[in-house]
Amino acid sequence: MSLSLQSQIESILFAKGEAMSLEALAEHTGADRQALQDALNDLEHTLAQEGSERGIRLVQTDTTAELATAPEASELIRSLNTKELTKRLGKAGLETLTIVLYQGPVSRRDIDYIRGVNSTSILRNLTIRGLIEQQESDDGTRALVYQPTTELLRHLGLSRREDLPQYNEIAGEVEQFYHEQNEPEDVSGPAEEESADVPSDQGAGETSRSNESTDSRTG
Amino acid sequence: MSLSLQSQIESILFAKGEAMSLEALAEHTGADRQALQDALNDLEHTLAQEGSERGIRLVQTDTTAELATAPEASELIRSLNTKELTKRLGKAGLETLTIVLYQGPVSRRDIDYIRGVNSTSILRNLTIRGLIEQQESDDGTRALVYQPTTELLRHLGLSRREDLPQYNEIAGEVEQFYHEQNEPEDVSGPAEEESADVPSDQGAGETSRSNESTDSRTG
Amino acid sequence: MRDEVPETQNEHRSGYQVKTAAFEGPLDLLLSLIQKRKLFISDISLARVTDDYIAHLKELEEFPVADSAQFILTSSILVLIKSKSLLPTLDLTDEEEDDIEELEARLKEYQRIQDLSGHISERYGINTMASGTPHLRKTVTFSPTDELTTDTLALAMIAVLSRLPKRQQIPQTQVKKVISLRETIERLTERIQRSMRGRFSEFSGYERGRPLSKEERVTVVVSFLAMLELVKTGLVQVSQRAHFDEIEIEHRDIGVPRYNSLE
Repeated sequence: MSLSLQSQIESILFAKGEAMSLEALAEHTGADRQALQDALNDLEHTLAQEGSERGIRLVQTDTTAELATAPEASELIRSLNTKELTKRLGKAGLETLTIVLYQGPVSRRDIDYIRGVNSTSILRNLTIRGLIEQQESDDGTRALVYQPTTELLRHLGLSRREDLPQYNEIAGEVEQFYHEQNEPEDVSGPAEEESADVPSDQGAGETSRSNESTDSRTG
Repeated sequence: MSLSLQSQIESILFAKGEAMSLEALAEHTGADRQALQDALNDLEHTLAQEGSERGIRLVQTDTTAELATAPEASELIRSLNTKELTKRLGKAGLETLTIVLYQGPVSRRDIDYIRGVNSTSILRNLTIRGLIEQQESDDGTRALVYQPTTELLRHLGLSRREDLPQYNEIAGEVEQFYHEQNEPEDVSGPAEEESADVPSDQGAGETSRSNESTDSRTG
Repeated sequence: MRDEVPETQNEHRSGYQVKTAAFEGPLDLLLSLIQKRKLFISDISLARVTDDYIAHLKELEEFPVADSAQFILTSSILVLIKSKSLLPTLDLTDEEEDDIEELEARLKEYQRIQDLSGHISERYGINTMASGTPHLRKTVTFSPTDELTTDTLALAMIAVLSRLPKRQQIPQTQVKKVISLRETIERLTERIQRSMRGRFSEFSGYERGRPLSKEERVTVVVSFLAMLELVKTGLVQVSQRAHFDEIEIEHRDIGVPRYNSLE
């Protein structure tokens, strides 16, 4: 067997037929994380090379990767009628996805703060639709944060969220906005405490539900 | 759209995921048979080019074409298959399985709704492992629903699922959850355009809040 | 700085209407009010849309209570801004200044998200990239693991149940009591009409110098809003001898000076 790492990844992702975690990819290929990431980037470029664009593309998030048809083929694929139609987004969904895409990983608290309303139910809805997913923050706090999924990127016709317009210009400024806020206001009212809400997490963990009182910041 | 014919074919075969007749390919791409055959041969060469072999290959017969994993990857795919069958179910797998046990027959939509996340991939794995099976609902809707397999029940030493621990309490609690969600005043607040995702809700459609313009000024 | 007040009033007279569309929250509402007037986000534009905002507030009784609390809290900051624009010499505490700055910053950020969301709605579902199909083993093989015991499964089910979203339990009556603007206006009107004269402190519970709890603060703010509302509709006239002095409220029949009379 003499397939390059990027071709091995291509085989695995093709066989899997859905998004796969980078963790599982590393495990199956035996590659370390850096080599894996390099190979993924190579694969992405190979498939999207200008002038010889392939019919399939790689879609990546920070934690998962998936193969999908090329965005240029969307019309053609639609005529196949094999894939379900994209469901419409409401205003709340659109805003929330925008925040998760441009600023994720982001906590519900931060999303609430930006939108000025409780986002619990819209986040749940988008999670059920597979457009975003919740995971533990890797910054050591184990806080729960939301991330875009490859499914969301596929609906947008993007290989990675960095390809979104204004992405790079925005990313830096946002940090600043959060850091200026000493203490994000919790607009959530009595909703679930985040810590219990990770269904995909393997650890058991007690569900604690504390009623946070609405933090009223009157003028 | 400016994909080459060979890339268009690649897209279609990838999305379809199974062998396709050359006839159907010609129809979807609008290419004549000779052009189609040339493009298929080009695609085959692109994918198998010596020195830069890809992870997927084109497999052709006289009348059909199909994408498949590269033969060099067969070892890799075999171990992937084994892993899928032997890896631990984990929290997400156990939770999904348990919902099927306690609530089955139950649709994916309902499972997603109860868990608050998308369960497509987990359901697929549980099915391959022979723990659950999909069938048409016998309530006349022909909707697809999941049931525990008899092997699973036997493995758990259950002659009927009512023997599951706390069966009645748990079933009752889930019932109540559905009931509450379907009352008009639910937890969702004003984010109603997403309400199409409530399992028992059949109509899609946007709920418009029609508080008409009110000139509220007295006087 | 231009004089904002007369223009605001003109718009009242011309019957400026605010649509109660499905606003996502106070920031959404505020932003749309500002954009409707083609203004930039600033303390000046906020002062100008305060009245429109308050018109909405009156319909809050029909909103879900969880959100209405947020609408009210934002209104209290708007009232500060409005008061400051009416009484330029009014001293705001550092905390109040911070609240105003924060509201502006949040609005700007929210506006940016709304702008960016244009990129998303433009693309979403247009050039969709289709997913593949699993090509792994398709034959079913019964493959249990040692996790499969009825006890483990029952525990998993309990974990699922504990995460089901619960109905929001908000002490509705309490929140409503504190924040009902309409009620406060009625109370005020009645009281003033009865006595022809009143003091702000009498119905708001406000005493200068005494620290207020958050709930009391909302009451004071709502009372102040209600008073402004009555001034605006010409029902009362208010006067204040010096800054921070008691505000005297007087019932009157014909509308002459309006906001200006606050000073």
